[in-house]
Amino acid sequence: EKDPIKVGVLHSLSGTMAISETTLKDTMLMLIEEQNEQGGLLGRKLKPVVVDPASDWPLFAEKARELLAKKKVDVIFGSWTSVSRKSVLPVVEELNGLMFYPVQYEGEESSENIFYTGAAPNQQSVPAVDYLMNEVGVERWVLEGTDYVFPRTTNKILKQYLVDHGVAEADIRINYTPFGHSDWQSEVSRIKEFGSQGKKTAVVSTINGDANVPFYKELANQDVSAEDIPVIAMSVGEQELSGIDTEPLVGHMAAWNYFMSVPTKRNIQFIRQWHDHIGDKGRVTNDPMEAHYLGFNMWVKAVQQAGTTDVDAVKDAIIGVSVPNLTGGIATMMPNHHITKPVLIGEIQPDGQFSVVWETPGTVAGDAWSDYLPGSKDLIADWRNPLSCGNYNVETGECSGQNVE
Amino acid sequence: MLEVSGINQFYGESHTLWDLAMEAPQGACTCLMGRNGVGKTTLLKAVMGLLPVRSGSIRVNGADLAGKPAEARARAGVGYVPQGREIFPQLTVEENLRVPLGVRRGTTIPDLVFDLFPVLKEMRRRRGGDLSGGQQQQLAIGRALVLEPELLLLDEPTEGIQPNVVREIGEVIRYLNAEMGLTVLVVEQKLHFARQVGDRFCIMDRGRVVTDGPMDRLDQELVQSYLTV
Amino acid sequence: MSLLETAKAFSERDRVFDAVLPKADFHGDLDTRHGPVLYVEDVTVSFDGFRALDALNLYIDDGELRCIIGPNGAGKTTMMDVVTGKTRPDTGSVYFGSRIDLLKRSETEIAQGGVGRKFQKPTVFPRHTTEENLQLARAGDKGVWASLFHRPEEAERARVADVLTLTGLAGEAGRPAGALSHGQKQWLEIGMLLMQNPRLLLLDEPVAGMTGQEMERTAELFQSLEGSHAVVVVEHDMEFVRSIAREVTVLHQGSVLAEGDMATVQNDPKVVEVYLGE
Amino acid sequence: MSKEIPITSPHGRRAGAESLAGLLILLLGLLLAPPAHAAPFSDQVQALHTSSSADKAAAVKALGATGHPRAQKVLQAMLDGRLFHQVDGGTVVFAEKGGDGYQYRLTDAATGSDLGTAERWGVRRVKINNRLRSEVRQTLAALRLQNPEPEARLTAAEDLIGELDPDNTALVERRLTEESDPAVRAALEAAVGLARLDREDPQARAGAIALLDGSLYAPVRSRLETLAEEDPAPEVRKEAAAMLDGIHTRLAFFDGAETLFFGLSLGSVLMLAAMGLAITFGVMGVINMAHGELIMIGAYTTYVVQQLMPGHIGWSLAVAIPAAFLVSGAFGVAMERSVIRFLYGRPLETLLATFGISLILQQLVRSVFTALNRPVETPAWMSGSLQINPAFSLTFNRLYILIFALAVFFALLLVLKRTSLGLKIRAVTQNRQMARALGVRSNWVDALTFGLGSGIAGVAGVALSQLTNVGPNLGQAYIVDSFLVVVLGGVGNLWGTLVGGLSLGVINKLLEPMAGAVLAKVLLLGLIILFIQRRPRGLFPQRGRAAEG
Amino acid sequence: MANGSLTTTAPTVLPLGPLSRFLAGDTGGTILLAVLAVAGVLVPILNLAVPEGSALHISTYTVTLLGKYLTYALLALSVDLIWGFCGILSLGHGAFFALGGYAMGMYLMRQIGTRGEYGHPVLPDFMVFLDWERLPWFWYGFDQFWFAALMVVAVPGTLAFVFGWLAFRSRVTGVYFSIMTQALTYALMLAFFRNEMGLGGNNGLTDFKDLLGFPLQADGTRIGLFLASVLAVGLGYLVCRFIVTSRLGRVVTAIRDAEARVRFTGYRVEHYKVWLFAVSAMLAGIAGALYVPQVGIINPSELSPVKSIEAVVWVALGGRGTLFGAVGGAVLVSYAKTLFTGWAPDIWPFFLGGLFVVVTLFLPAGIVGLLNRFKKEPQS
Ligand SMILES: Nc1ncnc2c1ncn2[C@@H]1O[C@H](COP(=O)(O)OP(=O)(O)OP(=O)(O)O)[C@@H](O)[C@H]1O
Ligand SMILES: Nc1ncnc2c1ncn2[C@@H]1O[C@H](COP(=O)(O)OP(=O)(O)OP(=O)(O)O)[C@@H](O)[C@H]1O
Ligand SMILES: [Mg+2]
Ligand SMILES: [Mg+2]
Repeated sequence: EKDPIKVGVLHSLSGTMAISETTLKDTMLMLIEEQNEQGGLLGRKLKPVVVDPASDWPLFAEKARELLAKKKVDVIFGSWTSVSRKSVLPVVEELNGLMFYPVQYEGEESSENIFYTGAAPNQQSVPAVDYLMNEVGVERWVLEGTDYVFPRTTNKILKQYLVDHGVAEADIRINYTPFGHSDWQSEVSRIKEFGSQGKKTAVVSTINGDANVPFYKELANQDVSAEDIPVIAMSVGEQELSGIDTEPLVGHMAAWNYFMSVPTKRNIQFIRQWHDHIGDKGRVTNDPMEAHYLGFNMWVKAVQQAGTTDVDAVKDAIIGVSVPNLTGGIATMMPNHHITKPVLIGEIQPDGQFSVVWETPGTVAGDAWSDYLPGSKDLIADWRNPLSCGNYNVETGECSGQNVE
Repeated sequence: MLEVSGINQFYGESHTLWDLAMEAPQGACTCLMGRNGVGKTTLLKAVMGLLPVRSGSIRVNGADLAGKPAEARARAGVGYVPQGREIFPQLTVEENLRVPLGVRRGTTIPDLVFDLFPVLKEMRRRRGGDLSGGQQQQLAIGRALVLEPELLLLDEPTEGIQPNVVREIGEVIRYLNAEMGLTVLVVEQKLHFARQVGDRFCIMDRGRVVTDGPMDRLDQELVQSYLTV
Repeated sequence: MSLLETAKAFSERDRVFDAVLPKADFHGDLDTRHGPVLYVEDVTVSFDGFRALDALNLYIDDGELRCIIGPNGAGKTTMMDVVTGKTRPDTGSVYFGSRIDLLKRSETEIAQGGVGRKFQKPTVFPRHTTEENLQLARAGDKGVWASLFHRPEEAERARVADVLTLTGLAGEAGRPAGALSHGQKQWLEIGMLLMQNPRLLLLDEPVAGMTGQEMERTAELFQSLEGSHAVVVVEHDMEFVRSIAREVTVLHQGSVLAEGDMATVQNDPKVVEVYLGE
Repeated sequence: MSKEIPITSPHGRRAGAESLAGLLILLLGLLLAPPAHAAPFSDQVQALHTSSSADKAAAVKALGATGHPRAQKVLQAMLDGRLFHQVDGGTVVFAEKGGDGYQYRLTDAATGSDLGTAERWGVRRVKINNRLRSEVRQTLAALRLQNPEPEARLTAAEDLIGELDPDNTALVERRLTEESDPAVRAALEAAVGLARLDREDPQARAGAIALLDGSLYAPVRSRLETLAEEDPAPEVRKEAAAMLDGIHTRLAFFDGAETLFFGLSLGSVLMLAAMGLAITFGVMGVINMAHGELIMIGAYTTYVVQQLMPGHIGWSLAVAIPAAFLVSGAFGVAMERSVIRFLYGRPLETLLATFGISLILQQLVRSVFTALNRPVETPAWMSGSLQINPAFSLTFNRLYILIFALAVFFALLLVLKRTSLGLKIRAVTQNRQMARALGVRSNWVDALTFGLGSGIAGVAGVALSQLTNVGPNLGQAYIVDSFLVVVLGGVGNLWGTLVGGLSLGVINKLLEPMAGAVLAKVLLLGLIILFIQRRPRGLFPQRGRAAEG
Repeated sequence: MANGSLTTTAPTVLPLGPLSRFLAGDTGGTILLAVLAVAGVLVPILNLAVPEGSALHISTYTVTLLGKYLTYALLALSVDLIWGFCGILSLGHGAFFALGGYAMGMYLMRQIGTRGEYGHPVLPDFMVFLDWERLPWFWYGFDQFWFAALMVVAVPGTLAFVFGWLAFRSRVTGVYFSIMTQALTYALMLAFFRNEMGLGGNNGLTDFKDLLGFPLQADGTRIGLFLASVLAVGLGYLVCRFIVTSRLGRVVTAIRDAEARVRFTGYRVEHYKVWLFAVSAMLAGIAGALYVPQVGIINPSELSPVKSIEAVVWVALGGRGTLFGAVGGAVLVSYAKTLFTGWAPDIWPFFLGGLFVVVTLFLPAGIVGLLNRFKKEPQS
């Protein structure tokens, strides 16, 4: 018997993030199990190593170190929040590990050791705004977010984007609320007010986690329907909806790269597999699960290509690797460690699913450094030789940041 | 009425009551005396069940109460007026008096209490904790009487009370004792008061009862050897 | 309580901060040239409309031993609360010597300035040993830094030993004070006062719970303090009062009912009626 | 203003409308039917199966015009997302989920005949986007104007404000002459007035403005604003500006009322969450870190109750309240008997133990219910809002919760102040030993008191399940605030919890518009810290000699 | 680790004269210092000198972990100092810890220089990203280590002083004080979450490169930080011990037991409390400053009330009012957490929660109480 290949799973199973991350742990276990049933990888079995960083950011770093240095895992799938990724980043760079990060995020990062399988802003929010502007005819915008980095960045990018497209500053309202904000009465009332000025108004929501449920409940109670003021959310997926009575939310939207309702063969198979694995037909699938699915398959392919799990070899091999998306099309790992994704806009249905109302014609490649931010518009990332740099400034021709000594 | 025998009590490691035996006969008023720190309060608390004893028996009306919790003893008819009064500070005077209602027979505060301590009637609506020391003492005695006990334990009941009320308390004890057949065990330091109310005396020294007898046998010699330093 | 009252109470602030007080001359020149060391003038205190002190006037001479008696609830303890800064009167003035206004001082300053107090319910530091209780009470620099670097000297140890013997607690020196009996705590608190060595001692029922002979010892102790210290004793034990009293004040319903030597007071019919009984 | 207050809720509206479908269809035919429509009804239904949204919109209009008895049903189904078309053949059908979740039961949309079942992937939903949705709604709105229920008419009229085209303006004007209900009148006036503002004649426009007097509808206001600035006729501009002034004054008043309501309702939530703690911590002195989890258990109980009585969501809360009280109460009693009773007299150690218990309880629900949020449904009677006027409405769930919080408060007050149990509770917590010496069974009293506090926490959980997530972290979100409310009010004083909770809510809502939600909260905490300097023992301190110590 | 060896006999006489006199009778403290000394010598040797394959080798992972535990231990000491001895239960000590951490974090950020993602010479990445033009005023000076080191104690100390002065002079006591400290840390957390604060918002400060010129990821630096933590805990213990055994310590315990009596005895209670509170906050600040370079990130979640409660839990579990118990409690609980989260990731809160309950029920005086019981048994 050869030693198994160890796959680290670094997702919070307790604390505030458990609500989102537990599912991803189960997804990873499912994928690993399936791979083992197909005979493992390179003739070796895969062995999951699960730890609980307990929604505690420094603990993420500690656990990452434990996985890499003590448990000697070959790859890590993990993290949800940006801050947990930021906390882990120095550790994986120091110990030269591999990590796949499955959640849509604010961009502005490209690490040699991290692969970003969720959406960058240009793969989610920008197309969403395009849709609203062109197809729905929205003229007034509320950018509603939780006060942290992802909404801040997204809103900055969107604001720049909207202004570039001729929207007046007065027609943009940006508001931030704290984490876990649960009293939305005044804010919803103000959104109502803002939206009652005669121009078609929409809310682009980057509200995070637990704050969404009370937000939607308040919308419903104050009779704000999707026809009046549609809300398009960047962080609300099937899983979040499964905790809400969706009846009153019908017609509000979300922008993702995956929806459970997309009826491709591959997706249905995936859903069935998930239901079997978890033993509950009521459970939903969501976008970050697909991201792990893609990340895992890419890694498997890269390992097969490289013929080893050696980090440097896999890192080189994985660029350019393509695997099929669950919703059709192909995802390819780009040199900037982001992947290509289709962008889908879905409207919430009474059964808690999304019905796709629009999608990009093809896939969109993730952009690590946004073109709409002054600080990063000149930066690109390319981890292939000879550039091999996460933040190369095309203006100055320098690779700034961590690689300069 | 009350028979205590072979009691050993410890505060942590320190042995406070040593094989103590004493009794308070039915219908009589027994005065428990002794220097500071010999264990009088400790004994009363042990009888009341507020302190655990390591060994010995405590019988009231022939029933062994050792090992029973304090509330059971109260229900069996033991009333207690503690040293330091232990008023419920945030309850009004009236509420303080109502606490023991429903425990035994009574469902209303007996008039006797207000007759004995008119000041309590006056202060009925004020917080117990606000009363002056002496008023609290009266309240504590009144509260024990609401329970309509058969055996009343009083720990230095006259401490901090004005002279004319002290005298009255003495009379009350005599009255309860004589007219209502209540058995009384009172800890008292003041000789003349003890002589006024007590039928019997009982002297403790270093955790033991050293002598007892009818009050008229309490002579200067005993006082000299056990009650002075 | 009505909201209005809450609002009112919120807007007023009846405590004076130590920081805004002028740094006054507490130490050194206590002015007793006019005789009294303590002036209590026209002091009224009421609680929720109930008058505990009613225009009380009281003067204590320097070095005097004064007994205060009076029915339960007459306001004796409240009077001490006012003098020591625990309770702020509604009206009236309290002076220590003829110049120091006690109403403008915090409890701490009053205590440091030379007013010591024994409470009706004995209060000691329950988890310190008897000996430590006495050490803590000792007069001296009580600032933070001084305490941090304080090391007990010989004189202090000797004094503690003396007081331990004097209060009959020598055998209890190493025991935690919380484990003392009621009477022993009384003694300890008196001992702490002795260590504090204040100019004016306020003693609230010091002999409650003591045996006859202990009372005699206490009486002797107090009498020995007379002259160098002003001592105010509140007691209900007439025997004890008789044994020490020269001048006696009788309080009733918050003001002075009678004043004079023991014999006069004892025979005052009003005093007999409200206090002594036939 | 003396308008009647119509009570509306989206669900109510929909249900009412559906029951009257037959009548409406008839009227629809009378009002809107163009002279000749030859195509059979089933073809018109079939026309909905098209990928172009423009065609679909036309089909909707046409369908509305048929006056066919099933037209309304079809449109409604489309609105609700129940309208599908078969992948093979493209027949437009109603589909209901059935069987194992992959099976659909089909009915022909045009005829109502049963078409058997299909695989999940055998049908596709007739896509409807928001634009179409409002098209459908408007088609239906004109019909509903004839509804005998004023409520339904009001909704219909409101749907038409700012949406009238010359065709149906006349119709609405006619309707206006017949309308007697003042609220519906106001809405119709607003609709008509707005439509007339488009007229060429300045005189007519000025007249239309008069029709809008005091109207609080938002489109009216925004229209007047443009008018006041841009209208070519100066007299119209003046008229519009004057009218706007009046509207703004009224709006400001209702804004204030709204802020107050928001504040009180936020406060009632805080107070409700804190009330149980006011017992376990305030009265008993247990630093109960597991309080939040007891709330959480109450919320999960609501979920379980709803699962157990699926058909009766309306009644579920009535069952959930006593159930949550009992379940959380039982957890409380168990906690008290097994752990806390050994800690009386060591209050600070209760912190350690209850912190441990809170970890265990959180993990317990995570293990039993998974870490995911559980959906708790809002009964119809609790959703929607009480519409006072177009600018001011009270959401029902908040309103009920406010009333509920007050009811719980007074019930609790009664128990503590007026019953013998209350007296014993207070006696035991003030001096346990002495209470026992007076014959009070302190064991019982302790267990009951803790159970009571925990039960109240559970009841709070029922209320919170209507506002926020039901998940393992529910309790954590409220624990800090709960302690703050109890302490601000004054430990041991129930009134303090009431006043503390409500005033925190109101102040928070006053600050929020000025500072934003994040900073408002920070400022509020700062204010509390400063406030405590002035009242070191809270709003309603325990008073008297003993408390001053 | 400190616990494991508590039962072994400690060297009774240390070679250091005054120190051994100072520690006479303080068995727990002696053992603690001995363990620290041994760890301070052995750990670096076993990490650096012993080759990786050897059974005796201590991995850098372990060293960092131990270093982190030690900073927690110092935080626990600071909590015990005021809670155990003065009865002031602070539910906001995490705030002082975090402020110390932020001060250190700001220094480390400034050390990044042009090595940030955007390569800006002065501004940290998150400021470039938020389009800030200039460094906010409160970031000045943090490029100097001495200044940052000063701020590590000055900022928490000042906050504690002001907060304490306000609270103690108004006689805010007991639970009122506790809950206000909780409100304080909660308010700070919300404030620090805001990106406008200029301290990195939710993500906080991270991506540090080096400290005093030593690269943070080098083993040597990690050992250095570990040794600094050992030293800090040792000195912290001695300072606390000096305080509590002095007369000031007695006054403070008297305040805990009978505050009014202390006042009537002539001590300015509020001065004592403020002083002790500020000292304790500074210790917590130092702990935070040592924590940050070892874990590599500081962000507002350190300010969340739960973190402060955890610190109190360490103390309660170890044994309140004993100092070395607090150290033991912190290390034990942290170790348990590390162990459980790796060993039973799905259900570990049952174990940790259970541990807390069991300790309160069966060991009223904490772990130290248990050891004392063992020690007494043979004598009686
Ligand atoms: N809680 C306690 N812990 C330890 N020892 C105690 C405790 N309470 C009392 N003692 C000790 O037990 C002995 C008896 O105390 P007790 O209070 O019974 O005396 P007493 O006879 O009532 O004295 P007094 O007349 O002063 O009230 C004393 O030596 C006292 O120090
Ligand atoms: N904080 C307070 N709140 C309300 N009433 C108070 C307060 N303090 C004192 N009183 C009332 O003031 C009156 C005087 O009380 P005080 O304690 O001064 O009497 P006293 O003369 O010391 O009596 P005793 O001899 O019984 O100790 C009492 O009736 C008491 O109820
Ligand atoms: Mg006694
Ligand atoms: Mg008195």
